[in-house]
Amino acid sequence: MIPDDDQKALGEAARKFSREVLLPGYLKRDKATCWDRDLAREMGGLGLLGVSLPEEVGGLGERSVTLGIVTEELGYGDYNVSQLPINVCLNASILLRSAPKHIVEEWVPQMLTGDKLMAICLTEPRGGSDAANIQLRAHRSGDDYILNGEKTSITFAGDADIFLVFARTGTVEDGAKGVTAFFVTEGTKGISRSRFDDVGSRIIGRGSLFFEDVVVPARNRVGDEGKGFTQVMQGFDYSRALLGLQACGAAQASLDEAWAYAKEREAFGRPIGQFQGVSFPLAEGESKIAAIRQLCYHTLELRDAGLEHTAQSAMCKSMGPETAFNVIHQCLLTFGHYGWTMETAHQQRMRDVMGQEIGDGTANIMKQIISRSRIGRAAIQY
Amino acid sequence: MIPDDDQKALGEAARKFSREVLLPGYLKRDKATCWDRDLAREMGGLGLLGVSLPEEVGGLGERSVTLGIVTEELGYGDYNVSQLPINVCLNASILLRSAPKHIVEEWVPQMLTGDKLMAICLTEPRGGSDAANIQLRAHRSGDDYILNGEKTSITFAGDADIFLVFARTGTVEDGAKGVTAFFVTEGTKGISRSRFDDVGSRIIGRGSLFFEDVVVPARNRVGDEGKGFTQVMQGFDYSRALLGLQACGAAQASLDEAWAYAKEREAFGRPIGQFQGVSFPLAEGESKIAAIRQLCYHTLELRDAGLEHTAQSAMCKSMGPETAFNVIHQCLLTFGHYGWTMETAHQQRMRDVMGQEIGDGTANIMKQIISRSRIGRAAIQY
Amino acid sequence: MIPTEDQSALQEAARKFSREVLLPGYQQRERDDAWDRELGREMGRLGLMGTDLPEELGGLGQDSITTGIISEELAYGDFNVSALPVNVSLNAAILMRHAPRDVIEECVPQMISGDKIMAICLTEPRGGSDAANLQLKARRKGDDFVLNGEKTSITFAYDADLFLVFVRTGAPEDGAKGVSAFFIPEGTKGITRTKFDDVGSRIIGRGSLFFEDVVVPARYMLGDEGRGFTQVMQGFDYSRALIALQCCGAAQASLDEAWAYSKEREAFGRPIGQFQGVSFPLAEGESNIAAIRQLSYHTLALREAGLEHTKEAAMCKWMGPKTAFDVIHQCLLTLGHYGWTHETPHQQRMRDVMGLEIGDGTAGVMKQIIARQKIGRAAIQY
Amino acid sequence: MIPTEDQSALQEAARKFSREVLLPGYQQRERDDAWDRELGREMGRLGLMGTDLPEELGGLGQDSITTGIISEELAYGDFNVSALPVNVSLNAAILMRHAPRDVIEECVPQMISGDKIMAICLTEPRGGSDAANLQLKARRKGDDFVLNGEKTSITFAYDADLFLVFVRTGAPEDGAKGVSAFFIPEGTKGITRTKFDDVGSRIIGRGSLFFEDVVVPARYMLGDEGRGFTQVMQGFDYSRALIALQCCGAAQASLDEAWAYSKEREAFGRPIGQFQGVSFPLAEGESNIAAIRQLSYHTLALREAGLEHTKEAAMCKWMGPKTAFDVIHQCLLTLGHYGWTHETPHQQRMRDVMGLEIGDGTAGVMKQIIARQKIGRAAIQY
Repeated sequence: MIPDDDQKALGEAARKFSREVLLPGYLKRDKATCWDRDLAREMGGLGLLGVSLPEEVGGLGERSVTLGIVTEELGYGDYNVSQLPINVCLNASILLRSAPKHIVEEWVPQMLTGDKLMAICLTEPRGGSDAANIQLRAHRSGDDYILNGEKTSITFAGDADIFLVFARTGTVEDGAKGVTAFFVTEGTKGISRSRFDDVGSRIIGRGSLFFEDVVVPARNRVGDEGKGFTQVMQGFDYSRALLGLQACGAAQASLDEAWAYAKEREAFGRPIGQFQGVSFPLAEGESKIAAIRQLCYHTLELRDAGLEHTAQSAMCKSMGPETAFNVIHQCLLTFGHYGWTMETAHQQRMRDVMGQEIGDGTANIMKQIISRSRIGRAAIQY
Repeated sequence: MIPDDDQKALGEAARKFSREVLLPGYLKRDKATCWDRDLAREMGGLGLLGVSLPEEVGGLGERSVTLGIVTEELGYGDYNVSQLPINVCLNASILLRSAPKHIVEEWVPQMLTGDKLMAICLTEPRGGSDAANIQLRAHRSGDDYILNGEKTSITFAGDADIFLVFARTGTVEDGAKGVTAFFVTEGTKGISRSRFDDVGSRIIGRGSLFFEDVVVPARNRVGDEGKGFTQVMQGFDYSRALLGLQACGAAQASLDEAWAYAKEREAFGRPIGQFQGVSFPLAEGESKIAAIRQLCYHTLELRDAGLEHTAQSAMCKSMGPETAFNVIHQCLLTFGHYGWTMETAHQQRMRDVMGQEIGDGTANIMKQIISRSRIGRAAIQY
Repeated sequence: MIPTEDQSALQEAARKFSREVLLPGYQQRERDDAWDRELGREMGRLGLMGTDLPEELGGLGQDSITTGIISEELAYGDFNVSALPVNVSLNAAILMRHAPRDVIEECVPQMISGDKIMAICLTEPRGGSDAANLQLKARRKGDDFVLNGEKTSITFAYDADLFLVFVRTGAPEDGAKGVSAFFIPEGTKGITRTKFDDVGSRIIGRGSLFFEDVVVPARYMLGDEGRGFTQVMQGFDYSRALIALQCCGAAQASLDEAWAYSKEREAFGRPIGQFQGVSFPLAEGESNIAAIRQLSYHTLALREAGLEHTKEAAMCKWMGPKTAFDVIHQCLLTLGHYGWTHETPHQQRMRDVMGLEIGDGTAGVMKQIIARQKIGRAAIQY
Repeated sequence: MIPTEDQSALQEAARKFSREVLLPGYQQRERDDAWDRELGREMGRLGLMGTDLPEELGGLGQDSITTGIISEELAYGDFNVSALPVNVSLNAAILMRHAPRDVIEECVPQMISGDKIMAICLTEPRGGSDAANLQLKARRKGDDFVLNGEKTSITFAYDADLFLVFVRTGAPEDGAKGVSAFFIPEGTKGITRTKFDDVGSRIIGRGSLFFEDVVVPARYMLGDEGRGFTQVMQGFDYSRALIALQCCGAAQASLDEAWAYSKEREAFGRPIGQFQGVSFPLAEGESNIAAIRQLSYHTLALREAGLEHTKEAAMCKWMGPKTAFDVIHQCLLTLGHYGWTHETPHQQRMRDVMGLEIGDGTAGVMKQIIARQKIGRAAIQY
């Protein structure tokens, strides 16, 4: 992927913001107990949040490759914050595709400015990767639906203002086809939240949401009854390549820092970069990240061209975070004991990136998808 | 990289030839003692040899990405044969850039048709990766140069018809700047050859060339005196991405065969592809090869765009053959003992690809180049 | 494992024989493409076979650790030849546990002296690792059994004089419990053989055996009817540790050669061993092999102490060949293009060792055993 | 290594203490962020410290293998706490070899009882692994030496009562030969401390020590003047094997927890342990740790036998922490998002173990030692 002039300009803006604003506060933000709204608004003001959304709703109307460029650049400065443009573009496009007009008109602009945050509520306690098994119930009652149940492992659970909740309107036997999506706003009676004590990405506020007799007007249903699951799944493939680029951005930051250190730090009277035992693992890391980066952009190109990209997306997701984790680990070690202190960012990047080895489908689920793409049902044992 | 329509058509032609003509004869060709001229002519006839050369000399005038596509497709069917389009495009472009008109006009068309084969004679016995240390002497004598010395590890040493020989016209202290290139034809008195007993790529006929009072007319000098080394080095970066694609093609062939086997072969009453212990290593191989493939095409895109691509090329070269080797090894094991017989192609692909872990700059040299691209002289200890 | 004085003396004898007799002929033996029976007899005379067997049968009455030491030492010189003492120890032990006295007294000394070779015949064409699924039939006929069917992937198929054959005496539904073992003496009629065109270990002569109305006296049934399968599985734990030690021996030979080369070969004006890019991968290989070696000896020590060692044996079996393969590959690359010629033994060691990544239970089967040892039936899906 | 009866009894005691006392408090201890001296005393009372030290000084008079067993068992419960017995065995041995009789008789029993902790002070700010370059000065002044300078990266810097300090008594040009060692008794004036904000092993209190006109009696010089450096290097071989065993203990704890989880946790209607994508990585981890464990005990056995074991110790030291880190990472991922919360100990084990990838000699330094043992000076570039 070679950026065109527009992409270069936007990438440059994202890079500047990422290195001058995000990077210096990355370590500090780890200790924050809530999402930084001002930062989000600043990104909105810079046009970084609606990159791939239509211009008529305030987006830039760019291709997903461009969103990838912005995501990677932001991931360099703060892996967690780089989640936001993905969140906004993915969620707003779901609303644009399926939500009633009144929801789109009220909320999408606020998401684009960074004022409002939306959480997708899909996973449940007994669920994990087995998403078709949703149990949260939505009963029809006149012009309303009444929601009861629990969602867990929700990104931005602690800070989201609006929620897209997947609930079972059909029977358990309907599987994914008995699931409907609902739009719910913060402040609706009966919603409570908890925040997890995660190892990383703490500003993201992963957590649980509890729904107790939550009343949702039928006009806030998103899409038809029984169509909820399909709608969300359409967006997932695409986001996996973006997650890969977040990881590449974070790894590149550690690599750049490690190279700089290898150039300056001396041992035995020479820069430690002269020891191949130091430089070669970094060169290997550069190479692996470079390759995964191009696969991610290629996947986005396929999407922009309207071509099949399910297997490629799964590859990005299974390799990106794992490789980034190992590369950052190597960078940390390059700094010796200094790298092992809380003063350097490597430890946090490792903790943050590790979450993505698990979330949105583990490496095993991804490999299963890849295998299925090659040999179909012969790959599946369950 | 998403191919355009022209690239697709050419890729399709290469693919058909590769799978229908090359692949069935791959194992048999390993036992051949010389290069298959008819095959080369057939490729010439199909337009596969001059992909990136100008139309006015009989090429297709395509970008190097297109040459990459052809190379990868051919590598699928026969790793060794896929060396030929690289050889022709690279060598002819050197001649076009630097050789006198009479050489270009006589020989380039014959290279394009597959009739004549050119060997680059650079490495020397005491040399290896240390190419600036050339010792083969060229003494001026009237209108001629007299060449004396030895070249080794020359690709196509056994079968080449024409040679580009790098010789020292200056002093040893001049280093790379004392080296001049000469065009020499087969049959010139004083040239003798030997062929190595290599582990793989036997049809390529790596070997040594001995020059004893070989008289070369001054008009067959290629480029100015002392400019030889620079000229060749310009082509190398580009070819490393192509080598990476050869390796990807070979690995993909083994992967496809392994997937097919995993789908059909049963154990414990089910296709072995249902065992994640079987399918996941293949899924990992698919992912790694997919990533490296995109890095290779990206590198070629950079070249086509006139952008810097030295580090990226080195990454392709250091990761491509190594990863392909390991992936093919895994494919062989997927077949169990059957994979370990001489009946399947995996063992040969491993042997062939392994040569490229060494040739044209080892992985260590590549990592050194990558390191130097990041921290400059601080990476170099010698 | 630190050898005792007795073990040291035997180790010294094995080492001398291995380095002075076996190593120089390692590659020539492959070219001869035949098992050298005289070599077996010489090992017999030197006391290198049956070290763990009773003195009254011609053995040395040592423990299995001693046999491990011998296996490792011999494999340093010739991986394939080192298979014979392993074969003798394993097979003689089975005979001694179950065969009639006269068979033991006749055959075991012949095996120890290298005069006779016995082949274990377990795998069948539709079998692989799924050994409970045997189909070769044995019908009772008076005091005899008549055998009909096919065995495949049999080590020493081509050269064996004696056979231990696993046959189905029960119904197919009985699974592993309908399997019995028979000893077949030399010269029994109705057995024909083929030899496979294997990638490595060619002098071992892996091949198929066809049994057509082969008549075996009922008293040659080893153990009780229907208990054959269990008996062999016991022996496998033992041989798995020995196999790993063979792999350590082969890898150590390549490592020693690569270290020596790295000390002598110069590049950029210094021994290449000064480049950490060269020395560190070798240091890693040394370390990995050293660890697997000690685990293997520990497994044998557990066996000597009468303790459970199934899990440990499985660990040795998958790690040994895989690690040895990768380490030898690295050693080959250390020698550059010279390593890639047939002049050096690394390529053969890779091909030879690879056979044991598959034979006697693949890595997948081994890991399944380990998982079953840790979490029982919860690990098994079939 | 198969434990003797005496060793088994001690192992059982250590195991009970580790699993019942240490393990439940492993994470709380980090939150308390302080060394628990009472815990040290309890280990002293249980005979878990100084197992390899003479009975007359309060030890158990066992061998170093026993100390290894204790280290491994304790690390299963708390990696950081298990550092204390290693520290005691290492430091007391140094005192016993070189300190005045009265120091030995007073301090060694206090260390074994857990009442006093001794810190080895070697590294300096500009030093790292380059220990021969020490700058902390000791000037002779009558019967005393006066110390001025700084030590950094000292384990137990914050809690130590006694110190072993390496100082320069000779000229800078003397390199390692100008270094002497001093014992500094409790309560010596002029020492101040800081504690680092480390990523892991926080209760160990790594930090800096500042020496300002610290007066030490000349008779507290350990060994001859200028021989200090050599003396410590001997101890390192021992502690390197113990460190690897600590790592094996920590990794084994995570493995056991992950296996248990894989047995209970269900997905797609079956225990996740049935998926080879889950069980095989754990089986690989078991295998790798098993091999390193045996190499570590073998290294201790070599030590007991008075045989050379520098190379083996270096192997243990780089493989142990690295492999443990990767294995624990895999265990964390096995537990999915739950593993990524602070509720499970895997994240802490990763952070703790990582410190020993760096401390006491990095992987690079270890591989350099191995290479030097194999090819001597040809391996060294500096």
